[in-house]
Amino acid sequence: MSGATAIILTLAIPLIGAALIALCGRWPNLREGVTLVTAVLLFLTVISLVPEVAGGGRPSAKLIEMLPGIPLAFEVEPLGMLFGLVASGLWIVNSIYSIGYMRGNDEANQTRFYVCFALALASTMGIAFAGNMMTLFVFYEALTLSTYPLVTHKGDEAAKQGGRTYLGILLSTSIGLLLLAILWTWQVAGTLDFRPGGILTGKMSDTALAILLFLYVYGVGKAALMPIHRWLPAAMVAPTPVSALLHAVAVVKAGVFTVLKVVVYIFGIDLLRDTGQSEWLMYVAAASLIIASLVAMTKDNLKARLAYSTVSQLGYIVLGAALADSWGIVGGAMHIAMHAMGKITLFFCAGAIYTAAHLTEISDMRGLGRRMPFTFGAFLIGALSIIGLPPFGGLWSKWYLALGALEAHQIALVAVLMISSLLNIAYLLPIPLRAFFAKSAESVSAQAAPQQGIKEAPLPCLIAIGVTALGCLALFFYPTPILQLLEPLVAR
Amino acid sequence: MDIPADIPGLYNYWIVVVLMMVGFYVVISRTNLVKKIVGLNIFQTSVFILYISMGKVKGGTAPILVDHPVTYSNPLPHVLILTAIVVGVATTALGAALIVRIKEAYGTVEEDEIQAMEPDE
Amino acid sequence: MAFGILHLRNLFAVVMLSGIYSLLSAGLFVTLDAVDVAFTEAAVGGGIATMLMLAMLSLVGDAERTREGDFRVVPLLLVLATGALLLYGTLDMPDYGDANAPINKHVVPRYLEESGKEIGVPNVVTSVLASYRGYDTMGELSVIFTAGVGVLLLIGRFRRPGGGK
Amino acid sequence: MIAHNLPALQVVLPLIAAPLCLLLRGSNWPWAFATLVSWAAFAISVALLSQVLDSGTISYAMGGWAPPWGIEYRVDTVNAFVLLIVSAIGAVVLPYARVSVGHEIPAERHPAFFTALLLSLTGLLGVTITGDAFNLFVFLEISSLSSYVLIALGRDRRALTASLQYLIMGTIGATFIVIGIGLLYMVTGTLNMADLAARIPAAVDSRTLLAAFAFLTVGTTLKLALFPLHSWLPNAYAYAPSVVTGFLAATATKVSVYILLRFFFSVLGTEYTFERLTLEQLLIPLAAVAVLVCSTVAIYQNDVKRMLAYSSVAQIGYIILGIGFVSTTGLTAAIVHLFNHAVMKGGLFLALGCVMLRVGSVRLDAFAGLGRRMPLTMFAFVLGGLSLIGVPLTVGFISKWYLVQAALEQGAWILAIVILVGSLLAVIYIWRVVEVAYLRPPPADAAPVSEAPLSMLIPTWILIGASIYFGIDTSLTVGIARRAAETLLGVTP
Amino acid sequence: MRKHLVLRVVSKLLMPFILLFALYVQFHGDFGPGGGFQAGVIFGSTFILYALVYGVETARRVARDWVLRLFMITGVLIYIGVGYVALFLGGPFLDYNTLSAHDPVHGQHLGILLVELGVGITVAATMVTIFFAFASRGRG
Repeated sequence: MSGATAIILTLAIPLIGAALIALCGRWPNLREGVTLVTAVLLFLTVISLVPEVAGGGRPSAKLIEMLPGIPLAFEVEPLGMLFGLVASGLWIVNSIYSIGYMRGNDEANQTRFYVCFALALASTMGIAFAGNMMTLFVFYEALTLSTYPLVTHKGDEAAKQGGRTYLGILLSTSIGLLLLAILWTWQVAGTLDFRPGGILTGKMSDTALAILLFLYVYGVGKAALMPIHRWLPAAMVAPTPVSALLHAVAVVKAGVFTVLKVVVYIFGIDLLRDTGQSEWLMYVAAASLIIASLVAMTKDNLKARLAYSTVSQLGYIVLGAALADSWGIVGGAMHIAMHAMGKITLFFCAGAIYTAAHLTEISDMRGLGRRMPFTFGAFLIGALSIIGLPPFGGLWSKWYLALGALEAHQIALVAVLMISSLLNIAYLLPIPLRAFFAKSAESVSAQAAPQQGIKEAPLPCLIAIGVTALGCLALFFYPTPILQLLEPLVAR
Repeated sequence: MDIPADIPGLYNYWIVVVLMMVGFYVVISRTNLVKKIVGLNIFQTSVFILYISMGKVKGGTAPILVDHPVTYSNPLPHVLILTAIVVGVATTALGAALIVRIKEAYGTVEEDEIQAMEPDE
Repeated sequence: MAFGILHLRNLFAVVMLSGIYSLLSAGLFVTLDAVDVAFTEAAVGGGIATMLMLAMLSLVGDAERTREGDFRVVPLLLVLATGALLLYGTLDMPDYGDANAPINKHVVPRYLEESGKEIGVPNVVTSVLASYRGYDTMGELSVIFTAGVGVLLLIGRFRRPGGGK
Repeated sequence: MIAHNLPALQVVLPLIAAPLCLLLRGSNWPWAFATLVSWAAFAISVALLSQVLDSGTISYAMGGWAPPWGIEYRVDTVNAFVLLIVSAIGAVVLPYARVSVGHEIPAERHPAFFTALLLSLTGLLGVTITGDAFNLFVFLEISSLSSYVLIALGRDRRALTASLQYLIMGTIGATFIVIGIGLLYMVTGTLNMADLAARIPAAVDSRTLLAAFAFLTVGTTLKLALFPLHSWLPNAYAYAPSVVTGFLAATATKVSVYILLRFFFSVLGTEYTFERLTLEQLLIPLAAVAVLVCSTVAIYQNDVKRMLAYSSVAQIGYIILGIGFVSTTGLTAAIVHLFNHAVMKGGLFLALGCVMLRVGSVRLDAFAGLGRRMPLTMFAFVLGGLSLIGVPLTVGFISKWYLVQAALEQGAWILAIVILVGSLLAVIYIWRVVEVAYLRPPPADAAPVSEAPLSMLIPTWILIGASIYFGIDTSLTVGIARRAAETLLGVTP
Repeated sequence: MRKHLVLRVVSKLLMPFILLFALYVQFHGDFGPGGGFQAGVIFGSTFILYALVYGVETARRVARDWVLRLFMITGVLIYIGVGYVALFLGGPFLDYNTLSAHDPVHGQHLGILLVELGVGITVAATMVTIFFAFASRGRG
């Protein structure tokens, strides 16, 4: 199967899937069967691209000349490859999990849920493999819109509010800033293609560069860089699988991925390093990740805490981009995968806890670990991976980020990384530990009495959790494939 | 420019302008719909006069060809104005019809009273 | 006269005045050699339009409610501005009745000279109206027709499909 | 014979159809007849456009009298494109009309209604195609008079006042245009546009010309409802019958914009309008204010039709903005937006018509739960709304793209931002509707609502589909628009 | 109005002359002032006079709505029809020269005559229609 067809398929499969799901919405089993099959097919197609890309090939496909000189075109390069793999791979797990979750809480409009999910994945693929900034923008917006119904899934007042914030921030930043940045780029560079080494070299003054970078970074609202992170906690009203989609699989990842793409292929690392115009971004990112961690500690609602943890983790990736040196980029890119794996585990656990015990507040979960050992075990693993302790994948990305910081002679930033890891420990570890070792809640407070008779979450959820937890482990022992994939970025 | 020199040549236009403005003022200042329509009429009629007076040629006669040569006034404006008059009366007719309907619907033809009746959104 | 319309309260009088006004302008047209126009203006402005107005008044009543402070400043300024503009525009106009004004030089001569041969109708107005610019006249006819249809649609009586009015 | 008489047929076909339509009985025959005619007109406009594209400007002498003595029809890329827009909308709207009109207009008036609709179509086409200044006025009046009537036929009694207000404003506008034309005639002695264009440079210093220019400007801006002369538009659109709103909103203002283009660029000439008088310095601020203010006002409307009407005024602001840039890109943006806005706004209003038919109201509250009860209609509305916002892959995005590009070319950052802010405001007012439709449960006592009939859904979806298709494949629209812009600016492509 | 005998008689006497005058204006438009439009107006006004004197309903019985509408339409059709005829005779729209095979001037005469006729008919019919519409509105 040639690269071009494969690329088209990665878009077509989820779309067709969505159509089929919509059609057989009347028969739940069939519907979810279709979902799974679609996910698997998609993953296989993406895999089929890996060898060529790893071999230095750049499979590409062109759909149509949208505007003169600006086609809708696709080109697979390492970053996109990695992102595509993560997204499509996690979709499988996520669908398995969703089945358990949605049924366990018998949510309404499940068909709409699965359809939008598939659409979101299609858009994600489009972002991952976009061959120029316009294409990326198109699918970026598509992703925003296709996830809106998911965020507002519950349809109650809270959901409406959350949806407003979500859509409001994402659309206004993307139309108000990102589009402007793109137009400016087009004005200056005369092209929007992603080219190694960037397309802006020698075309703009330094200050202009700084402004443009600002427009891009804040235009990509999905990167949730403070202070435009509000939508992420707001979107917590959504069902847990959606949160997983937002945090791990697609949305925020799409954001930081875009930032990376812009830095690497629009500006070009060298340009940024030489002009040093991305320095301000380092500090913003650093501040963002510290502050977010601090906020996270104050949250008692589990999902909210995880959300802020995500914000801070995204800070890492943006930081990696801002460092604008090989290791930084590698670290950032890698962190996309690592954080995805860890964070999805955490969310799955949160969802499992909700499904099984209908608990959302951390303080109520004391002693719950004895009831749900598996879930909290997995939670522990995920937490450790996020924190970046061996033997879990999270270690590597932070390791490379630190290297990058050193290479850029930013000792301060290394310190920042360390501090934030400590903060991570402080706000993540207590949850499972308390759950296991704090004496069970019955004696403490009566309101937690329902803990009696709580069993583990439905089987599909557990399977999904197990898979991702193992994933964190696996990524520690076999990071090499990812490294090889990202090699070309480093090699100059 | 020296206006005094122009005046004799232009007084006709100036009268027209004054008439026109009166009509225009009636249209936009009166709240009585009937008056608005009448004002519209005056406004248009004065425009007609403007056209016709620009077609006048000193010592000219009506543009009806006769054998012995004479100077004629310019016929084209006449034609245009014939059309314009028709358009004018057509508009008036429609306006009148509308006013009748409004009267039936609201019981008044005073703009502000009507607005008072409609809680505008 | 026109000022009268501005100030009169009784709509009936207003309409009458406007009728007389158009008759006067018709007279003016005659002095300006525009006999056809005069004719039409008299028939339409003085006749039909006035009659329509009266018919309308008979339906809507003819007393304008008296109000205080109906002297509006903004419209007045607007009007004065427009008027001033026009006056300014007139300053460069060719003198009234000037035979050498461009309008009398460019297109028209052909009508006056050729129409006799080309169309053979002494009344140049008619030939221009019906032939040279016959298409305009067709448009004008359509305007009338539109008005007719419009009035029918708005206040006309239609035979219900069930029969009977 | 047909081939070289197309320009005439384009107008006189619907013109002769109108009286014939009045002869027909019942309500289906007039409808069928009008529909056929509108399709024929569409076909003709397509043929004309293709002729112009391969063989350049077409000139047609009415009555065989060569211009400037007779009346000339003159078709170049610009008005061929506008003709296409107008007739296309007509051809889409009429099939839609049968059910909607049957529901909103008493049956015995149908023949007259369709006659009026045809007349208004005729008028718009005539205004667009003619090359004679006074003939333009005549056909302008045909279209205006018929649209006053059509608007007044709305069921709400406010339709009457709205229509009268429009009549007064419109007549003032038309009269101003006549004065302008008269003064032009006075200076040049001709009424033929091409001839005018040729003779005006001789008189650029004349104050009379200046006055003429001023009157034309005010008149046309009144007609096209440029802020702050837009007061007539929202009511007129809000209370007219759905079909009429759909048709007029998509065509009438567009044609007025065309008049503006024609007079400023072709007749008076870019050099005079923009270099001597720097009109753009007047247009651009007004347009910018229009975009911001009217978008904001739209947010506070509770009647969705009114809301869209205000958004139309804002969209006109965009168009004028594009014109104000006086650059190829700017004009391209303006002209392409003529088309794009016609398509999306037409689609939106038709969707509203479906709601009107089934729910009987287009107030915001009436939309509660429609997302579930009229899925196809509401989805069409959402897509149209996205296009209005300017989300990529919709026509709205294309327009915005070129507009902002034109702004950036001139380093006009503020305007670029204004344009984008405008679309953000659009997000708000569109999403108010979407939220109600999809997230608010229908009132408990709501009567069961079914999906609109196909005869209305299909036209709606044709327009919406077009607004997606031409957002992806822009070669046609943008290509023509660019050529039109070059024609106007006198740049040889 | 019913009582004014004088008025009725006078107007009865006048009416034929007015109609005659109308016709004169109609067809003499080529030579003196006048033409279809003016003629139409006069023609229409005779009917209106009639209606004023004898009451609208009587007048409506004389000139039925559908007749008037028919005339309205016919007039327009005549005018546009002439245009089409010219078209079919191979000339541009409304080119009267084509109307007469041998002599264009003659064609012009014919054309003008016809279109003026069309104008006259439509104008008259429309005027009356509009007037009736207003007059009989009050009586609903």
